[in-house]
Amino acid sequence: MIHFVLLISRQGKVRLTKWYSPYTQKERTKVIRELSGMILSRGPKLCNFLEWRGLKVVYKRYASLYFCMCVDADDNELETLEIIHHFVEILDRYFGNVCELDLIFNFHKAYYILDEVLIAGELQETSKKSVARVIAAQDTLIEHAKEQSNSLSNIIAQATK
Amino acid sequence: MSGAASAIFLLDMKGRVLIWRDYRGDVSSVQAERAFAKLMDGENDPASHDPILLENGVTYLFIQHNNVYVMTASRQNCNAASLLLFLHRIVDVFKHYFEELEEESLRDNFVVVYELLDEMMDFGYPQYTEAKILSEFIKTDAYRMEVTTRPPMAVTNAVSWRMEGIKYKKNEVFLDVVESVNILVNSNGQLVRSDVVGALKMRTYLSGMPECKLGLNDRVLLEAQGRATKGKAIDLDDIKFHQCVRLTRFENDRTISFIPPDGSFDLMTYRLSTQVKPLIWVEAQVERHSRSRVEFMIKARSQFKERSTASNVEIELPVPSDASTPAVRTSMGTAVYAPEKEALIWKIKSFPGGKEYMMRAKFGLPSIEAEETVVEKRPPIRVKFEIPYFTVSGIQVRYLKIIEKSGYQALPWVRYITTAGEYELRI
Amino acid sequence: MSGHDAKYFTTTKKGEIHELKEELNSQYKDKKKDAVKKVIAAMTVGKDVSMLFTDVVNCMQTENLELKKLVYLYLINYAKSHPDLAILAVNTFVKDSQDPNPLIRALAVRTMGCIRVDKITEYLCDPLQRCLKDDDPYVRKTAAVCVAKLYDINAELVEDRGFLEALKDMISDSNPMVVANAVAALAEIQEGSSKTIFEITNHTLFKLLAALNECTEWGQVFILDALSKYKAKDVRDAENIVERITPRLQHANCAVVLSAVKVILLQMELITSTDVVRNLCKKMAPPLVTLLSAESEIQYVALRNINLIVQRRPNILAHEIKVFFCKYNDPIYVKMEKLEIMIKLASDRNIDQVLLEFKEYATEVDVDFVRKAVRAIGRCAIKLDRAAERCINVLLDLIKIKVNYVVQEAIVVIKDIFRRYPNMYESIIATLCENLDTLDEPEAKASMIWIIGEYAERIDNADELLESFLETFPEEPAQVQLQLLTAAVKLFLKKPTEGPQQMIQVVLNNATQETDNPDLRDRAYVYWRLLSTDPEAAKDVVLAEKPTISDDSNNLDPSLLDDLLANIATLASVYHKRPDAFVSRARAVATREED
Amino acid sequence: MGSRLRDMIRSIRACKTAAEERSVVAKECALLRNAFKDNDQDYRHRNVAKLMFIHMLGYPTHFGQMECIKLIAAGSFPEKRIGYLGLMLLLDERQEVLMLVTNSLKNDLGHTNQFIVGLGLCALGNICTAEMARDLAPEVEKLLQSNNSYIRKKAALCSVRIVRKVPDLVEYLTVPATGLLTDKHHGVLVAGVKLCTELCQSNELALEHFRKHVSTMVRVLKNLVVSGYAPEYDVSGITDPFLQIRLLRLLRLLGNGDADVSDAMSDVLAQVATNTESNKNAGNAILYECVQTIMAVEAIGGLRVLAINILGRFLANRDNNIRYVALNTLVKVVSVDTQAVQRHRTTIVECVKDSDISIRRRALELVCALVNENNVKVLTKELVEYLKVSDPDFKGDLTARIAGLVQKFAPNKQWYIDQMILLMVEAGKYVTNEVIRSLVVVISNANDLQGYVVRTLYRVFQAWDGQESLGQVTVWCIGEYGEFLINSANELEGEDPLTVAESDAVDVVESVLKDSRVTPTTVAFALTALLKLSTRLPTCADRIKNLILEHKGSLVLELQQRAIEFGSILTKHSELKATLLERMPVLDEATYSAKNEMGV
Repeated sequence: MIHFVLLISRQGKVRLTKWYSPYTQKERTKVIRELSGMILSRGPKLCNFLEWRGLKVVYKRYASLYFCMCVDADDNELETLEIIHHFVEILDRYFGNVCELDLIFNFHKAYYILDEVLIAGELQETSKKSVARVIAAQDTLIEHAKEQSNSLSNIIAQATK
Repeated sequence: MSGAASAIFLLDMKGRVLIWRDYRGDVSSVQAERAFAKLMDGENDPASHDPILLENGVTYLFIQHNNVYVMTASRQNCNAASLLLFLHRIVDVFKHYFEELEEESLRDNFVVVYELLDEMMDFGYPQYTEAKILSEFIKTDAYRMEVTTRPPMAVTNAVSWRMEGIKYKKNEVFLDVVESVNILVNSNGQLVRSDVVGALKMRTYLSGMPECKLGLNDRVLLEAQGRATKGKAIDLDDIKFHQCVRLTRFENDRTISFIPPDGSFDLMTYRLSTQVKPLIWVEAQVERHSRSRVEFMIKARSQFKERSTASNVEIELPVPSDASTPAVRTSMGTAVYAPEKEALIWKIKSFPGGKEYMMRAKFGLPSIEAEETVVEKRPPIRVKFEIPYFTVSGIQVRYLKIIEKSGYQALPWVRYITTAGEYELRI
Repeated sequence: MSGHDAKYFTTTKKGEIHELKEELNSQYKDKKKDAVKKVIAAMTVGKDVSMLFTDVVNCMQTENLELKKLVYLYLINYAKSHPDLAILAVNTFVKDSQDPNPLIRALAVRTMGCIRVDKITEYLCDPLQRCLKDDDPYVRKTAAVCVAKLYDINAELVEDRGFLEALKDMISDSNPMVVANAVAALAEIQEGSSKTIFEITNHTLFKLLAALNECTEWGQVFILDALSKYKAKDVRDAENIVERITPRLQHANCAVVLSAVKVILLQMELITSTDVVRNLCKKMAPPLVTLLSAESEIQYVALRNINLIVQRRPNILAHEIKVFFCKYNDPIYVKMEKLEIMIKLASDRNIDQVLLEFKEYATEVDVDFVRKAVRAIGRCAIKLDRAAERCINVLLDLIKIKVNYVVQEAIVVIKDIFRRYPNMYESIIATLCENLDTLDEPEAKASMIWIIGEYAERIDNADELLESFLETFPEEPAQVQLQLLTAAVKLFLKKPTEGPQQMIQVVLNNATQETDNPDLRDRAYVYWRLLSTDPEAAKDVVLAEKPTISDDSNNLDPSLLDDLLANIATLASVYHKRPDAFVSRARAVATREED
Repeated sequence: MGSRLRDMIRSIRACKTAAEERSVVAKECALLRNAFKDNDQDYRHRNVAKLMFIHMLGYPTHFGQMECIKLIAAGSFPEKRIGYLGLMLLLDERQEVLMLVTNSLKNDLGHTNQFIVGLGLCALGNICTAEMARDLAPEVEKLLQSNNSYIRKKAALCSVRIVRKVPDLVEYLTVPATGLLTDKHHGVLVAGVKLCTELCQSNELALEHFRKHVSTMVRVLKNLVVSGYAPEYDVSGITDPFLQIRLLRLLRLLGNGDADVSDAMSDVLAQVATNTESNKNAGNAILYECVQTIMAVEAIGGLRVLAINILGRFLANRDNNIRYVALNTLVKVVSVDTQAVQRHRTTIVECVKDSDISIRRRALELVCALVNENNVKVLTKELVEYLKVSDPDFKGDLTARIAGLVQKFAPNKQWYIDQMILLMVEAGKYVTNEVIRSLVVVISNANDLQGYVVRTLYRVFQAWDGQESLGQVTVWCIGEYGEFLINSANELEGEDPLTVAESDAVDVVESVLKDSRVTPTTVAFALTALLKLSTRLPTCADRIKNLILEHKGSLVLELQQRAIEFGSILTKHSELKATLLERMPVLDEATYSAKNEMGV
């Protein structure tokens, strides 16, 4: 299983963290610091896997961002790389040419997407299109709710004028 | 015990080398980064690690300034005090050049940084750190001239802090006597420790090479000169002088004579370890109602003569980090919750001697407790203030003579002020 | 006045090197200079630009000082990897060392020495020779340091060319900065040599003391450090030196102050007059105290040194303990050192106040600091017998708060207090026993077990208490196992009843058959044989009277202390280790391959 | 009401230093706390969003946990969506507050809106406690059979977590999980196969149950392999590699130890192994999984050859990722087919020296698996040579491994002892207590070698550099066999003659005793050694006594106790010395190693 997902920038800033196994706040900070130190200092030609505390961290760099997933020692590292890529492609389609800033200002959306890709640290959906569809549907739901409340407040405003 | 630095490194907050200057070729930047990474791997941040680190036969000494670590390395038994102080001077010089020393300003000015590191240190030996004089022959782009410059005489002169040929229309000297009071009071209200640190801060705008002589009401001097002291003379505990003051002369006859640098500098500092009555006394009552709210009652009293008045009084009262919804009442001044300091700040613009003011405050607390709070931090109450026209020690400048061979008249202006230094009252 | 060099960091394209090459060979000065800047920028971020060596060196012949400096910088970095090409630069060095501008002459001689290529070194001798005699002191002070550089590369050459003599002559130079650098260079050369090269004579002593008054603060440090090697001839000589040095205590530069303190302390060893010594101690106290207002890092060095100084001269700061009280915002490393000194300065006079402080610290947030504070209370108890009871009461108060690590730390020190004052404070054992099951650190466990064994006859249920540890015997660390073994033996000897007898069997069996720790086995077999051969002798051996432990456990060995005091302000004084414990004789060369 | 989320993020990003950031965040948090205390509903979702961002930066946010629960309890989808997200980010299974959400969750799982059901399942699947898992399992089980695929797949993964938390719920889930294997929807299949795998792993009965359905899985896998281009599930020319990999893994569990089931899947395995393109990562991921399955099931020889060949190709690959997984798999394969792996020995040994620590670690493990009685000498030599130059961070691992190998495969005791001494010299500080102890056991059992050992240690010790391990072993051996140093007993053929005076032997012990670098444990070793030497080297008795008595005031309990006892034996009871200090009884090597084997 995937124990956690980390997204770290080249500067070592955390852009997304998702924990599927329990870690205390203190441990989380420590894990992030430890791993970002290890990953950021690795050269580009080295392999994308790190053995770490009896687990494995699979990471891949996309421009300024490092996507990392920590998996069990006997999980398929190559597949984990593929899952990372799968997630990245979905992000890219959703934001349209995704960049680091998209993930910063819309971090909650990145989490919504991740929740459609993984549950319990396991892959949930292999069709990118399918993920895009359900995310869009939920976004629409939100838009409708917003419009409704706007029109409601308009009505109230009108009535109390 | 001779020993020198191998290199100077400037690192960013992640411990990566931004710029480094190698002086001896026996410590590489990769080694330095690796050693620093080990330090950062630890539980705590580097700020809590002592500033000296031994790793694989190399000693690293570092300080932090803004988002930059300034670090030096050595394989020898070098003078640690001198090198650490040198690192602070590097910061001063860079600040003089780039206004602020931070990652960005280093990147923007790396050529000048290299030039400065080349001039300030040679083969790992500190050489020259007078920013003002350095800027006479190492210039940033904006001021760079095409004509080749020469090293100013000052670099190797006995008077290494002042350029020749300085000219002012109006020759003036400003002298501020600033005393700061350090106090530590125990939670039982007992005064644990107090001392006064004084500084004579000078700003000189003088032409040529002026010879200055300063007279204080120093008891040792006055008694040596056989003058009546009439209780006005004072005892100064530890006097430290700027390098411009002739120490041997002072040792011989307590005369403070010097050729001052141009502009501002600290001419001298001193310390007074006699017990001082706290000028402003603060009492606090804290009432905690489990995890729902906390209440404070604070009394502040000025314990100096009525003719003096403290200004800009600021009392910093620590509150729990997750406090909310403050409700405050004061009998004087205003109190504002400053979450960034985890404190309530009570400001009183003017606080005359012999007065007492009150403040009451109430905060809400969340019902859910933070993870892993074993022991609660208990910072002390801190107080800031200034009392103009007043010194605790009673120090007085009796004269400041300025003699220059051109014979001009120079005006000295003297001011006195007392401020709070490390002023802590434990709760 | 910020520059715009940052743009150079952004170039990471593939054809970068090629482009740079073209720009370096451009006819336009500005373009050339920009290109060199880009090269240096690339070098700064750790890219390999050594393949541009020839092109960069070709830019050397320039009037532009800034450009020249940059090229020189490049040379220092890459000459080692291109020794053959570095020869190309020699001509320019030779030429620049004769330039009318002293800045350029100095730059040339300064850079030359940084190029650690054997072949080149020889070519540098003539220019260096000239610069050592230069009219301009700025050039001479640079040349002085260059001799040390050269010596580091090729000592023989330096000796053959008579540079050492030239350097020694510089001690008489009219310029104080030249003198200071010459001293620094000589001291370093001496350090690396078994021959006597630089020794301060009466004559040089005078010169150095004269230069001391005039040179920069850094130069003063060089000179003072060199002076600390000087062995005064007699008391008068020593007093004379001290008199000349004491004004330095008033210097604003902390390093100057510390080095002056070093020289004074060393000379004081010779001075016999108690008045003079007392007077000097009085003079040194205020400047030492003032060091505590310096930047935290410097404070740290100062505190490590004060720790040494008070071991030799406890009087100096005997009345100043309050300045070592911790401020809330002191960095933790400063607090730790202050605590150490507070213990050293604690006396019957100030112990009440000190205990209040320790108690305050023992409830702070930082665990290491809290532990150290608890331990400090115990150490004061051991040190001051009249205050022992008060210290123990504070420890008991702290135990009652029931913070786990405080309890364990307290038990560890209380065990030492028992060994210092046998038969005095055993009444508190009952309180300690209440905390038995919370102990999880080996040292605390071992201490508690020792207490139970040592006082078995006064603890009614000693056998029960020890038995509670037995089950986990095989998993315990050796430290605990060994204590359990000894405690079981003691218990058996004191109460040879059925319970203890069974217990000793179990323990001996565990410690011989069930373990592979040779040390534990040896120890158990000796006990076993002893008990079975001669139980009376066993009693005599195991329960023998112990000498009480003393309180100087944290004081250094006097000869080590001597060496460290001679090294005040240096790393040795910070580490509290002799230099040879952390400095390797062999010159290490940074492994460039790593980069 | 405060600022917008976007503005807050902007102002935090504008901070240059950590201190500045801390200050901005502290102010923002104070505003949020006030809003929470005032029960501000209009901006609650925005405030929780802000708090999540702050949480991500590592600041405490405990004071906002209740707000998430309030949002979830509110009726609308927008509030629930942010509420559940906050719940999953700000809380985890360790917080008791989490219990408060159980009721809301129960309601939401029965909601008519599929997305609200989805939110509930997601939260439950990510952070539920065992208690919640038990409470809500019936709801989830029902949802496994929902006619909505979006809900089915989520329920399947949610069940994965439920099984992990409460393994005894397996039997209720087995039947519905089986139904998922024939699902048309890929998402449900992926999740369903995972759920079946999880069930099989936690329960033997479930494993037996699913063995009966192996043909279903084989069919699904076969369809994937032969299917043409399926745009929705295509990854660089391969149809749904994720599903393929999950199926292969499930097959591995089912085939292991069952020849019939293995037989049923061998065709499809061969098909995957031969037909999968290996020029892209996705293909290699499948091949990697397939190789592992082939090696784990009761496959016929032909398939194994196929798998080994794939690994061979992997090992020769220039991509470090592929080399890594090759090494990783070879470790697992080595027990099945040592010969096949031995062929690549040279390549593997080279990998131990790779610049990449990950590759080094894998290769080291593999080398260790490859070592046998025949090649142990060559490989140990290689590894020790490398140990001298290796990265300090790697030395610990390497030392432990070498020690293990030498111990296990040593052709004779002398070689073993020589190697251990060499190891202590080269990497003394990484040699563990366990290693030292077994060495001493071996030495004490080898009567004819004891003279040689103590003399060798004496020689080596002249260059001692404070290594704790070497100090302890040397001191112990000199204590026990000191007389062999003096009388050159049991000299081996070809051993260099050595002349040692009694005082020389004591010198060694004294230098350990007085070295400031060693721990009290080592000093304790030295004290006991001295005591023994007092009978073995009688001319030094007085000096020994004094050395021991110097520790009478030691602050270290054990050292003081020893010094006093030993001192008393030497001064007052010297008639007992001979009895007490006879050669120590030897720990029986056979029983000892048998016990150690059991422990491993």
